Amino acid sequence: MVASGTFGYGFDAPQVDRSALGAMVTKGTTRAARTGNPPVRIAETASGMLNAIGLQNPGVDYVAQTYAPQWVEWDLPVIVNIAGESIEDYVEVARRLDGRPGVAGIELNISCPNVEAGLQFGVDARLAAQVTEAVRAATEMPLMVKLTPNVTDLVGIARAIEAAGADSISAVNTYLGMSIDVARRRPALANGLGGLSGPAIKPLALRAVWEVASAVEIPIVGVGGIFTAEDALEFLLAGAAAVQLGTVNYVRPDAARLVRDGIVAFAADSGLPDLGDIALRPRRKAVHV
Amino acid sequence: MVASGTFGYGFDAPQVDRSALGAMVTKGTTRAARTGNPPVRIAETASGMLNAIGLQNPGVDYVAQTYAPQWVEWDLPVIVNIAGESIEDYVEVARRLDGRPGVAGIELNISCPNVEAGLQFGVDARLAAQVTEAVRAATEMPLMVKLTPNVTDLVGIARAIEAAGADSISAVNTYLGMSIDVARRRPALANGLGGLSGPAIKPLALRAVWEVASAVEIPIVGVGGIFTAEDALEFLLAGAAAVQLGTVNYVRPDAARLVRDGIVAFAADSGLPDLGDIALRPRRKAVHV
Amino acid sequence: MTVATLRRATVLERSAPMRTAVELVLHEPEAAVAAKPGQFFQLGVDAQHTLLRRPYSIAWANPDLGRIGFIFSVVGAGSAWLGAREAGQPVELLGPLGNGFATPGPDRTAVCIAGGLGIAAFVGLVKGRDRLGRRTVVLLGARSSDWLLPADRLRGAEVRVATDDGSAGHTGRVTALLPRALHDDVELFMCGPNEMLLAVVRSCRELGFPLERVQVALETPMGCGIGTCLGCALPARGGGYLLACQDGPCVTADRLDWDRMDGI
Amino acid sequence: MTVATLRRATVLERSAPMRTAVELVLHEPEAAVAAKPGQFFQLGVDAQHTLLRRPYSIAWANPDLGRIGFIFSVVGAGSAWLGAREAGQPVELLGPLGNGFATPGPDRTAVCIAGGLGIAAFVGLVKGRDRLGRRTVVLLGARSSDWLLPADRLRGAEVRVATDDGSAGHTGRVTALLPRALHDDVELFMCGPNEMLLAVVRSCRELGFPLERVQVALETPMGCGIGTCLGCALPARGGGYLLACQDGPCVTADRLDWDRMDGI
Ligand SMILES: Cc1cc2nc3c(=O)[nH]c(=O)nc-3n(C[C@H](O)[C@H](O)[C@H](O)COP(=O)(O)OP(=O)(O)OC[C@H]3O[C@@H](n4cnc5c(N)ncnc54)[C@H](O)[C@@H]3O)c2cc1C
Ligand SMILES: Cc1cc2nc3c(=O)[nH]c(=O)nc-3n(C[C@H](O)[C@H](O)[C@H](O)COP(=O)(O)OP(=O)(O)OC[C@H]3O[C@@H](n4cnc5c(N)ncnc54)[C@H](O)[C@@H]3O)c2cc1C
Ligand SMILES: Cc1cc2nc3c(=O)[nH]c(=O)nc-3n(C[C@H](O)[C@H](O)[C@H](O)COP(=O)(O)O)c2cc1C
Ligand SMILES: Cc1cc2nc3c(=O)[nH]c(=O)nc-3n(C[C@H](O)[C@H](O)[C@H](O)COP(=O)(O)O)c2cc1C
Ligand code: FES
Ligand code: FES
Repeated sequence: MVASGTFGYGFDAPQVDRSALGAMVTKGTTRAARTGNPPVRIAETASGMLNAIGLQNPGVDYVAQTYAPQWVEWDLPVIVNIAGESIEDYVEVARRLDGRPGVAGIELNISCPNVEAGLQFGVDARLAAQVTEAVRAATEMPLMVKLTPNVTDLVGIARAIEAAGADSISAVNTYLGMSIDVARRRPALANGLGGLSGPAIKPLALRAVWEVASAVEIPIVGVGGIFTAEDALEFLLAGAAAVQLGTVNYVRPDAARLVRDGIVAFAADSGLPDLGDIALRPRRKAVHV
Repeated sequence: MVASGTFGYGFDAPQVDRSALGAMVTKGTTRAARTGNPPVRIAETASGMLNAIGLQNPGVDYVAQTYAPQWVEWDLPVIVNIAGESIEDYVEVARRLDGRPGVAGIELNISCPNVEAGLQFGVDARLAAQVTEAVRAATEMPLMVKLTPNVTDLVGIARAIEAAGADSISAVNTYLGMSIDVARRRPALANGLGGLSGPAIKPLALRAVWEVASAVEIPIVGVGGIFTAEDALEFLLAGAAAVQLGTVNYVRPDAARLVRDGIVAFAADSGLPDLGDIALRPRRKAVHV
Repeated sequence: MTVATLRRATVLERSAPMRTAVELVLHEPEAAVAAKPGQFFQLGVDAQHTLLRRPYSIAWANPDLGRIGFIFSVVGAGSAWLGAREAGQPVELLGPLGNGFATPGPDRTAVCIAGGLGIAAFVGLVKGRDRLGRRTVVLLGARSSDWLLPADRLRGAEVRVATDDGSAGHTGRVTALLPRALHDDVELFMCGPNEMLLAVVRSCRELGFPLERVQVALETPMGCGIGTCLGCALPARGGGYLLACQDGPCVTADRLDWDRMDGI
Repeated sequence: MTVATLRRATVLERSAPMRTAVELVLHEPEAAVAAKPGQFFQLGVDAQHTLLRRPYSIAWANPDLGRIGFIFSVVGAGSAWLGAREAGQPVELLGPLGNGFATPGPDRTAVCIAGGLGIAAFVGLVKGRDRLGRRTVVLLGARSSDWLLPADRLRGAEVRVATDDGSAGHTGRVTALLPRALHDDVELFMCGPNEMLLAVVRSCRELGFPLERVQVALETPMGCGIGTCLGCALPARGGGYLLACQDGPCVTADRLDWDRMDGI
C-alpha cells in the first residue's frame, strides 16, 4: 500500500498507476483545514529527504463529503490517516469518517504534538494508549496506529497500543532530523526540524519492525525507505504482514508495481505458497490479514 | 578529530595521514580484552553502514602499557574511548588510564548494555548521570561523554550528564538498525542488530546537536555522517564546538585534511576570525574549548 | 487514469553554450512533441548520496527531430551527474510536468527578463513554433559575461544585457533595464533567482505595471514534481499556498504573496 | 608514516572475458609496480545509495606498461557502476592492500583451485613475472561454462575444469578434482565462495594434506580495507579473529578456525 503523505488523496497524481496498489493511505487529515508550514518545506539529504509539510489538508469534512464518495467507485481500499492536537480532535475526526462509504479504515498518526501534555502522543505509552482507546470507542472501522520511532522504548508503546484495541500497527513514521543551509547560514527548512524518510532510514525502520513484530500479536505494516522488492521482502522477513511505500513514489511513480511484481517473482522462485509465512521468527501468535 | 572505532589506536592505518587531525579518539576500550562479535560484522545500507564489532579491543592494561607510551611521542592528543557493563567497570578503566602520559582525556561510551539494569546506560538519565559521576570521581582528566541517540529525550540525558560533571559531550553514537540478507533469509549481521553510521544519519545527528547545544553549557563535539567540510560546518552552525569524523575515514583516508582545509577556506571566505562564533543560535553561555 | 509518463531518453549531444553551463540535447520524440515552453521535466540522477529527481525547464524542443534541450549549471551532485552524461547514454525523464507559459496575443510584445540560468526557460520562446507575441525583447542579467547565454541563441529577440561586474552590457542589476521596456502592449515573463523576482515585482509596482500581466516561471526545491508531496508550496495571495509543480511552474505574478516570498 | 595511497587510475579497456564477467584494464604505473598477486585494491564507486569502496583482487599487473587488470562479476550496485566505466574515465584506487600469496619454492607445483570469480586472484600467478613454482595446475569450478574464464587466459598452467551442470569438464564440484592433484610437492592456493573453501579444507583433511601448505585468498565484506574498522574479522584457530584485510587476504589455511567459518 501507499504510505500517508506521499499520494495525497489519490487525485493529484494522474501519472501514478493506481491499479498496482493493495491499498492507499491518505495524507494526514485534521478536524479543521490546515494550510501547512511556510516554505522551504523539504530538503534532500544523503539517500533521504526531510519534510516539514505541516499537515496541509482540506479538513475532515471536505474529505468525507468530497473525496469519500469518489473512493467508493475505486477498486482500492482507502485508509484515512488522521491527526490532531488533542484526544478530542482525533475522536471527532474518526467519528466524522465512521461508516462513511469509501473509507475502508483509519490510520492514527500519533506523531503530532499533544497540546496539553506538551509532547507527542506517540512518544509516551500512556498517551498513545489513551488516544488509541478513545478512537477505538468512536469507530467500528479497522484501526491502524502508526508508530513514531523517535523513542527509547518502541516495544512498550506498541504493546500499549495493542492493549488499547488497535487492529494493526504501522511502523514507522519519519525520524526527526535537520539540515542547515551553510551558504545562507540558516536551517534549510523554515520549520527548523523535519522528518527524515527514504532509503537512509530503512535499516532503522527495519529494526523497529523486527522488534515490534515479535512483541505484539496484531499485524504490523512495515514502512520506511522501501524502494525495491528486496527492501519490501526485508520487512516481510522481519515480521511485517504488509508494507507501505512512501518517498519512493516521488522518485519512481511506477514503484508499487515494480515492488509487487518483484515480490511475486521472489515467492515463485522460492516456491512459497504464502508470503505470510516467510517471517524469520515466529510471531507470538499466528494472524491472518 | 577522528571518531572512536574508526581509527583503531592509531597504529593500524599507515595509509592515514595523522598530521591533519586535531585529536584522535581510540577504539572503545574495556577492562578485560575482548575478541568481539562473530562475523558478519558489517553491512552496507543506503548511504550508511551497520556495524556490530562487539568492542574488540586488547583491554585497558595493554592500551595503557603498550600504546600510551607511544602516544607520548605524537604531536596529537589521544582521547581513550572507554566502555563497560557496570559502573565499576567504567571506573576501573578510567582509574587505570588516569594521569597516564600519552592519554589526553577520556570519552565515555555509554551506549553499552548495563548488565544490572538491563538497559543501556545511555538511554536512562539517572544511569547516565551515575556512571558519569563515578568516572568523574575516578579521574582528573578531561571527561567527554558520548550520547547514544536511540532515546526519546536526549536533552534530558545531556543535562543530567552535564550536572554529573562531564567536561564536554560528544553527540552522537550510532543509531540502532538492521539489515536482512533476503537471499539467505537471515539477518545480514551475525549479531542481528547493528549501529548505523555514515551520511544517512547526518540529519539525525545534526538535530541531536542542535537540540543539545542549546540546552547545556559545556561544549558539544558533533559526530555523525560528516563526510565533507560543508557537513562539518553544518555541525558548527548547529552549535558544536568541534567535530569527529568516523565512517568517512574508511572511504576517504584523506578526509580529515579535506575537511580541515575546507573549513579554513570557508572561514577565510566569510571573513570569520573565529569559527567558535558561527553557531546560529547563541549557546546558553559562552565557552572556550 | 494515465500511467506515469516515465521516459527513457538518450543523450545526443552535450555542449557548453557558455563557460558556466551545460546544454544536454536529448532524443525522445514523444516528449519533444508534448513539451511546451515553461513546463519542466523531472530528470533522474544516479549520483552517490542523492535521492530525488531534479526539475529542469525545457529550454527548447524540436518536435520534428524529436529533440529536447536542457540548459543548466552544475551546482551540486545532481547537476554534476547530468552534466557528465555523454552522447549515447540514457537519461530518464518524468514529464512534461506543470503548466507552461500562457501565450500572449499576436498584438503584444513579450518581454522576458531572466537572471542567470533563468534564461533556460525562454530559449524556446523566442523563436520557432513556440515564439511568443509580435515582438520579443529579452532582458538578460548575470554576475558576469561568463554567465550570459550568447545572443545568437536568442535570435528573433532583441537582447539587452546587464552584468553585476560590468563585463558586458549595462553595469548593475537587470531590473534597471525594465522601465524602458515596460510599455502598454507588453506581457512580461520572468525567471531567475528569488531576489530578482522580488526586484521585478517591486519595479512593476513602482511603474504601475499590473502583476496580472507578469508571468513567472517558479523554481523551488521539489520532492515529487507531480503534486503529491506538498513540498513545493509557495505563498499564495490571499493566504495559504500554491504548489509550484502543479499550479505552476508558470503563474501570473498576482497569484503570489510577494511579501511572504521574501527570504525563501 | 606513509600517507594514504589514494590513486587516480584511468580505464584503458573494458571487455568481457566471459559472458558473466567484466575485465577492466586500468592505467596507473606506480600501482602496477607495487601490486603483488593476492593483494587487493579498494575501488571507489560513485553509485546511488552506496557508501563504501569495493575490494577487488588484482587479477594481473603489467609493470612495464603500467597496467592493472581486474576481473569481476556484476552482483550489485558497486560492481554495476564499475562495470559501466568506459575507456578514458577515471577510477579511484586505494592500495595495493593486504598480504599477497607467499611464493612457493622453485621445486614445487602450484595448484590453484578457484570457484567462480575466485579465478581472478590467480590470473597473474600463472604466467609472467609473478608465475609461481615449477609447474602450475589450475582447478577451475563454476556453475556452468558461462562462468569459466577461457583457458587461453591461463596459458602456462594446466587447466582442469568442473561445472555444476556439466556444460564443460567434469560434472560436479571442482573439489572432486583435488585428490588427483594433491601430490607431495604441491602448494595449494584457493579462492572462491565460502562453501568451496570449506569443501577444500574437508578434502585436505581427508587426504591428509597439511593446511600449512594451503594458501587461501579470503573474501568477506570489508569496511575500510586497512585494518581500522575491525569489520572483516574471520575466526582464527585457537580463538579470536584475524582481519581479512590486514592479516590477509592471503593466509595459510591453518590459521583459520574452519568450524566457525561454517555459515558465514
Ligand atoms: C521547475 C524548475 C525548473 C528549473 N529549471 C532549471 C534550468 O533550466 N536550469 C538550471 O540550471 N536550473 C533549473 N532549476 C534548478 C535546478 O532544479 C537545481 O539547480 C538542481 O535541482 C540542483 O540540483 P543539484 O543536485 O545539482 O544541487 P543540490 O543543491 O545538491 O540539490 C539538492 C536539492 O535541492 C533542490 N534544489 C536546490 N536548488 C534548487 C533550486 N534553485 N530550485 C529547485 N530545486 C533546488 C534539488 O531539487 C535537490 O533536491 C529548475 C528548478 C525548478 C523547480
Ligand atoms: C579481498 C577481496 C577481493 C575480491 N576480489 C574480487 C574479484 O577479483 N572479483 C570479484 O568478482 N569479486 C571480488 N570480491 C568480491 C567483491 O568485493 C564483491 O562482489 C563486491 O564488493 C560487491 O559489490 P556490489 O556493490 O556489486 O554488491 P553489493 O551486494 O551491493 O555489496 C554490498 C556490500 O557487501 C560487500 N560484499 C558483498 N559481497 C561480498 C563478497 N563476496 N566479498 C566481499 N564483500 C562483499 C561489499 O563490499 C559491499 O560493501 C573480492 C572481495 C574481497 C574482500
Ligand atoms: C512529504 C511527506 C509527507 C508525509 N505526510 C504524512 C502524514 O500526513 N501522515 C503520516 O502519518 N505520515 C506522513 N508521512 C510519513 C510517511 O507516510 C512514511 O511513514 C515515511 O515517509 C517513511 O516511509 P518512506 O521512507 O517510504 O517515505 C509523510 C512523509 C513525507 C515524505
Ligand atoms: C566500525 C565502527 C566501530 C565503532 N566503534 C565505536 C566504539 O568503540 N566506541 C564508540 O564510542 N563509538 C564507536 N563507533 C561510533 C563512531 O565513533 C561514531 O559515533 C559513529 O560512527 C557516527 O559517526 P560517523 O557517521 O561519522 O561514522 C564506531 C563506529 C563504527 C562505524
Ligand atoms: S513537488 Fe511535490 S507537490 Fe510539488
Ligand atoms: S576491512 Fe576494516 S578492518 Fe578489515
